[in-house]
Amino acid sequence: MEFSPVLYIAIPLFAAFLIPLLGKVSKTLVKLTPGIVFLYLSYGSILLFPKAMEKPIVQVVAGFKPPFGISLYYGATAAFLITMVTIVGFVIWLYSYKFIIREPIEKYYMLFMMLITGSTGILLTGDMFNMFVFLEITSIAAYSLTAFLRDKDGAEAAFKYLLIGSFSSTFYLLSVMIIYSYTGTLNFADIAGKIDLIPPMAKGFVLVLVLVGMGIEAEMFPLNGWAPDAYSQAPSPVGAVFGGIVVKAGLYAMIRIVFLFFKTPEVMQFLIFMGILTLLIAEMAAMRQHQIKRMLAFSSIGQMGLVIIALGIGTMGSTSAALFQMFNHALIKSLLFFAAGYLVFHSGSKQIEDLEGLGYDKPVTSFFFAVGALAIIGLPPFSGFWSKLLILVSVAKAGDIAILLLILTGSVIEAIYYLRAVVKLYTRKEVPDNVRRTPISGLVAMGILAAIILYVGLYPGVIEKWLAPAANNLLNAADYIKAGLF
Amino acid sequence: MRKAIAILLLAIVGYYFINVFIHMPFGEKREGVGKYYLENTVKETGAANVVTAIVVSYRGFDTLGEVTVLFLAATGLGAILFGKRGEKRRLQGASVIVKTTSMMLYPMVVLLGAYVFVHGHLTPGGGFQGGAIIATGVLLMFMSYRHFNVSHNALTWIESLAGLTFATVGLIGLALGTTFLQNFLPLGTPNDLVSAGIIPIIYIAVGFKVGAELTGVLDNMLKTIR
Amino acid sequence: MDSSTWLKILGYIITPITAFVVGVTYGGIVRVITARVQNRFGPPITQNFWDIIKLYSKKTAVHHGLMQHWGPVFAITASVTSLFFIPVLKDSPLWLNNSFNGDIIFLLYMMVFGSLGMALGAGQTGNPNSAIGVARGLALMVGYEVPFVLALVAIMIQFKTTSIAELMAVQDGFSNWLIFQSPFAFIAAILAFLGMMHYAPFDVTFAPAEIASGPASEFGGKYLALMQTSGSIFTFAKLVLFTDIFLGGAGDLVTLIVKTFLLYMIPVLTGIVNPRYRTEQAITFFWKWPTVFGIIAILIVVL
Amino acid sequence: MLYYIGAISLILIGMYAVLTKKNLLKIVVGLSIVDSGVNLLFISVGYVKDATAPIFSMPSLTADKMVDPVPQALVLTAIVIGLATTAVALGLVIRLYDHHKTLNINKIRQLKW
Amino acid sequence: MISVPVILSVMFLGGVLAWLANRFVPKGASWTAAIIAAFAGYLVFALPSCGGEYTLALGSITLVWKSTNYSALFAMLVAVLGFLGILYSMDFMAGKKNLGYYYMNFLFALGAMLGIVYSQDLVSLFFFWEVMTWSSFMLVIYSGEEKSHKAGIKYFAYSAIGAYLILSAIVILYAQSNSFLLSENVKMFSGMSLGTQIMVISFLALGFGVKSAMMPLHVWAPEAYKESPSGFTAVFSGALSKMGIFGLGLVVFKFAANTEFFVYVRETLAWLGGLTAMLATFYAVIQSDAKKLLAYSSIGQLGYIIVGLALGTPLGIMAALFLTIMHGAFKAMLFMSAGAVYMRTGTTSLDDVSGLITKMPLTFLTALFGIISVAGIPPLGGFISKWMLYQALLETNHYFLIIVIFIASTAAFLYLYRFIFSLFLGQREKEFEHVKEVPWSMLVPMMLLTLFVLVAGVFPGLVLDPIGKAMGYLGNFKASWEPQVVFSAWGEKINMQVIAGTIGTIFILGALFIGFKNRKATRVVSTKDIHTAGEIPTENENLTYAVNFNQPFERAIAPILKWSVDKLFNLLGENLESTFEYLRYVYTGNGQTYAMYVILMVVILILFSGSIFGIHL
Repeated sequence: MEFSPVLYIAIPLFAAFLIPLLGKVSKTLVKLTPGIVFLYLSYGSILLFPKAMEKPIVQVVAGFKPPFGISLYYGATAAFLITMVTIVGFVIWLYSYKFIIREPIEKYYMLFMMLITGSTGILLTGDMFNMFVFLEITSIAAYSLTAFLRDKDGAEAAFKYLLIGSFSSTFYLLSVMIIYSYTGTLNFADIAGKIDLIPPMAKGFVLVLVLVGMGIEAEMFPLNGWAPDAYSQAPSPVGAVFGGIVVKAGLYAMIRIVFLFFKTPEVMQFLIFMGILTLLIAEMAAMRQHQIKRMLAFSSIGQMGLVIIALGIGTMGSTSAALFQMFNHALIKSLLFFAAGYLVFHSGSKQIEDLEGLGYDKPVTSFFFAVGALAIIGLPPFSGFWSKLLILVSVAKAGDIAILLLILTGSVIEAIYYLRAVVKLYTRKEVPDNVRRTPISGLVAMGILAAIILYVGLYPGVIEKWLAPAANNLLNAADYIKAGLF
Repeated sequence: MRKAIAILLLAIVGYYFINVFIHMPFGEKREGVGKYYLENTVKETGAANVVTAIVVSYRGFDTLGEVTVLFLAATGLGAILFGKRGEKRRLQGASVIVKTTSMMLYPMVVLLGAYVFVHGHLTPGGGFQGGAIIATGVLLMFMSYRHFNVSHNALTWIESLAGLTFATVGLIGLALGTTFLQNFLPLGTPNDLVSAGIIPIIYIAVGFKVGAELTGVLDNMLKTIR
Repeated sequence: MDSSTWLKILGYIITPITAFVVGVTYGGIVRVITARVQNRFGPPITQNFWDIIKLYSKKTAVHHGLMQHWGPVFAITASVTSLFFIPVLKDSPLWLNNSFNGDIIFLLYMMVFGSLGMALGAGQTGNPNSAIGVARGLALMVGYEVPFVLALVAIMIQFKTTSIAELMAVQDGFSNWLIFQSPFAFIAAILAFLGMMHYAPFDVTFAPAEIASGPASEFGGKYLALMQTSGSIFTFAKLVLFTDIFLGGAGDLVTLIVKTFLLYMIPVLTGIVNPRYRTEQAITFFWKWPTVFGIIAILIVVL
Repeated sequence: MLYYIGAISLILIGMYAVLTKKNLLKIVVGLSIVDSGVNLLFISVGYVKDATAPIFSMPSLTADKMVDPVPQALVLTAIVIGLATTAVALGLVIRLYDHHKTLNINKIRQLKW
Repeated sequence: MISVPVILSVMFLGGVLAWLANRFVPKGASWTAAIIAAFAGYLVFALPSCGGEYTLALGSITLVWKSTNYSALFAMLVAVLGFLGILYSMDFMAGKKNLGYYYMNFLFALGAMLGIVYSQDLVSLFFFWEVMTWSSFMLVIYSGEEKSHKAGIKYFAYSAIGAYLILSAIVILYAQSNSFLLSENVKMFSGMSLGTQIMVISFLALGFGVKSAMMPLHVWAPEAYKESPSGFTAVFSGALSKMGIFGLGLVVFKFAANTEFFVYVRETLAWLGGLTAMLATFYAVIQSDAKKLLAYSSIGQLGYIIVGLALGTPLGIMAALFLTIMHGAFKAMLFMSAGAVYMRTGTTSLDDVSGLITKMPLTFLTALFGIISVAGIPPLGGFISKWMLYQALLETNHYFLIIVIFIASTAAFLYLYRFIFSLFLGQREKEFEHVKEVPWSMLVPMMLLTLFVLVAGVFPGLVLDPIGKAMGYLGNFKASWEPQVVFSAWGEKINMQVIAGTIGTIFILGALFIGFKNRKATRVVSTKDIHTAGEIPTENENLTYAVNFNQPFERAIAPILKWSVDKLFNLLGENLESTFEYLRYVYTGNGQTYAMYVILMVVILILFSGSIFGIHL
């Protein structure tokens, strides 16, 4: 059987339904399942990757041609992001393997798998309402996982997330509704062709709804109040999924819709503006954080701001740079969350203050944190450098020096607070002998990420050559319509 | 203060909201996929209930997601409430009348639920509705009997097997060389009980699953979770 | 070896000796004048000679370490080298030494060499007075260098040269002396010269009553002798330099001595009638009027 | 037309509750009201005058006399999703009450800044 | 075939190797690092000075590495100082923790510096620039103490600002020229718009200015220099900060030279450099820590170099480049001797240490030659550069700048004397009786450098030769010199042979005289045996005048010192941070408020959709 994009959804779902039964047999089996699933999916996506880069694979479900049935649109962009998601997903699973020691383990793995699958679905689907469904899958899994540790703060964070998340889904659903009522269709490609049927006023309203609804998922300021709480209170691997995968999916959804339906210079300007706002405010807030994971969360928001800016520029170069940045951020932020997870675990405190001396006590974990910090600041020879460079190049090409300087201001702030944390790690201090070690699976997971980060940093061409088709796919609405409606 | 701001903001949103909808034609037929479905459903899927056909077949993928959402809600609730100690139910048990009536209604409600989902492709209703009805029955029992218990094990099995059935049916379609969730059974005559290919199978699975999940949700909220 | 070479070698020998003699004599004269102004008789003019000869003939010598041992050597090296690179007499092969046109910038640095050597020697002794003196002296130096360099720069850019010989060449008539051509530069330079000579009011470095002669306080015997020799030579060298730059140099020894003596009297007479400045007062003094004069000098040249 | 306005009013009322009510349960109720409003709105969008349910249970029924089935199908999904959200929300409320012994949202502000 | 990537990979892989070696072999790291550095140094010298070209295509970006005459000059500096620094570190760092980390970052920093100078495209320039920044940052924070961390963060923050300015300039250039190649950009630069030109030049100049510690961007330097281990500080000050000079050279002569406002660029830079030199010197005077003092001194010396470059005459550039090399040597000597003192006494505070000359004579000798050289006293190397600098200033009519420079170089005596006096002269504290001279591996680099400044002073032509070639790369600059004679544009010349000969002869004569006259009767007494108005200090009394040594001068310049950029920046930083603090109160922690933001956002977008999206609702 040839690998088909629908398997990205079907297999994890199948596995998720299977997990409770496996749970009856053995816990180990439960733990292994997501790993096997993601490994298989990564394998499949790598197989499928070159094909999708050449020409979008449009897969219909239930045998009805779009726009009548739901179709999955596995274009270059989706392929790029999904491959990233599956690989990162696998690594995060590897990390979770020993990290999650709290019952109910099988529930954790089900939710975890569904969280990633939901994101994959958002990236994959070619149907507007179907996207809503996947959005909800992601959200509900996310709410539950945020509160997974069942502590005071986790529940609070999850509730806030849910509150804002409900707004997101409501707004999105309303926009679907308005679009459907005028165009009579739900398929993206079909809608894009008929978008002019919507009267301007309603169209504007839809735009507002989509921007706000998806802006919440994409952590746009000021819609991101939930994000720092959720990131910091969720278990670390889940934080990594949020920062690395979920938010990317949300952003992709927003950008896909905007680029398909509303790509006007004004909207792009607006995106740039929001991106800058998001970037700067998040970085400034991150600077003053005392908790390491909260700091990472704000940094994530800031990075999303950067990506939004790059997408808002909307040129070929900037879009590929944005995709590259997404890729890097997924890897690097995961690495940071991984390391931070164990650092918090070892020090027994979430405060940055209390990390003193861990650099000597837990050298490897701290080392990985340092690598991640350097990489996310955009220092060579790590991969973050290239994407930041490309973004800046594209911004400069667009001729907006003010934006360039604002981005760099953000980067400077980012550099300072990350290094503060790193330096804190390596402050000499007697730490009580801690027999707990970072388990090997966690180290391997971090090692894989760090290796990829370094490899891509030294040979950016590996990723870079795929960026052009991916960006083209995202930018070129006409091609999308043609392929989507075959 | 907060209220005033909220009212002001919502008033503005509401004004423009209504403004948009006021220009939307109401009660008129519209072109689009809806029309296509009305015209072709019976021919293509063999289901008399167009909504069901859309839900299970045309947009079956949505439904799979929907089932997953529910499944996740149940799982998530289990995870969130894991280890919660059950509230001591201080209220005294229901009266004999309630108890007896519930006992008598319960099988009938379950039966009704089963009916609704089995006939999902023919009549209004379907897996979700049926499942919800079944869960209502269970709720009835929960309310009237202090010590009414459902078997977690059984719920898990039902949930999983139903879910697996859905996914497997979908995968069979793919395996047969067509597409995921592709119908591979004969369509039969519309309006027959055994018709519409895989739609009844899926809807029955959904019915079981929804019933079990909602029951699980109720149970989770009420009881100690282990 | 032709005659010019021999002349040169002869010059090498004669110049320092002349400088020594003239310098020491001047020192003696200064003592007499000072005494007279203060209503004393004072020592004979030859007193300084006898002092130095006595010191040279002392058998025993005490030093506190290597740097004190070498400090006077540094000093004498600096003063003699400086002298060698200043054209003493105009167009005289005997007195030109190896002044390849006598570079001012080089001299400015060469002059410091000795101070530094002495300072190092003084530092080695461990006597706090020495160190205090050195600190003051160095600080003072920063003070007076400013107007001095301003004046020199004014002149250098006016004639587009850094060479003393060329400067001497342009002042061939009495009216062409730089003291008249650029009076402001001269004023600035002469005020700096006051500080350079370490007479009151700029005598904080040695301040006998206060820090027991400062840097020199631990030196005795051959060390003090060498230092005094070098000091005398150095005084002469500075005077010749000023004469060369501002007073048109000298064609023969008599003119030279007259000019240098007159020049020398300026700091001496100022010193006799003035009390002592504190270091920071001295520095701020130099950074006020002398600097203004220097700047005016430059502005005149530029505009 | 009135349906639209009614449904929109529901949404706004729900939102008002979410924005101003202090009690967590009331907020959850507010969310549910918003959901219902959206669903109602969607259904009314699909409404066609003088048409019946889209079920071909009798041969006399023809396609042009039926309401748009798509909104109904979508709303079915949306309802379930709303239900799921509510369930999770209630679970969280239970947890929060366990920890904070209060349902006042103003008192549940551990995470800030 | 030796090419640039070979050298770079030797350095970088060598770094990793050193790290590994530390894990398995005791002392492995230092030996590995020394061998690697020596090997790489050999390769640098063996590399043909106009070759070793290598092109690497990385996706859409092409990297080009090549050795030019200009880069060869800096590469030699880096290679030599790097090797000596590592040699010095072998014993200096012995017994310390995390040696693998130290040597790895050391070699990385060296490799990155070589990468910078060999880069012929802007991306790899920036790439290595950043590698250099973080690897040196790692070394600044090496000690793991709170103070070093503060210094490190400060260093990194300023470096990041500088680096990002460079980066923005690079991308602006790329946006115009569509190429990252240096040569392409230089070619197309004169055709760019005035705004672009101004922006690019000012960004690049500021960016490189940070690394070369140009005022007012120097604030990071004193603490960073102080906190890094001395073996590295020598390289830090001697070579790493020169990368800023390297870049400034490119900016001034490759970019700014083709613009209409070239003269303004030069004037601005020259004055900045001059003020840097003067103010840094003043600050150096009031320091009471040897390494901080040297750090400010470094800043000041870099100021001279900037002035020289900015003058833009052949003599000025020659002075700048010559001083670059010389400063590398003598500042390394001074830092190494300060490090030696630190190693033996555990402190670099000028107030605490004194009288080490008898215990560490060779270290003292190094320091002596170092300060003579810094002071610019003939006949050592520092003098010629000063001479050329003044000549260049005069010939370009910088009347007032020359004064500023002169004040700076005179005031330098104050701190130089204090440095050597406080550490080596005066009465020795009892606790330093046990102090010994440092081991040979530390002395060898110090001695080699001492020899070098001596030789370079007498035979400046040896050093001027590669400098002349490097100037050829920067532009069509011709200055004339002979092995021992340097000529100025006004036709002046300075003959080092005569000078050195005279000085040497007289010195030897004087030394012979003082050494042999009454040799028997000459006694050495202890520094306690002094006359202090009749009182003889006891053994426990220490009369050395070291605390607040330069107080008189300090009082005189007090009005200037009141103004501190450092304080200004700190104030700015604090205010910014408190602004951030208030900004983050947006996140109130109340879910309902967040929900309100959402609605508010919707309202704003609706109300202003006309102006934001151009769609009127």
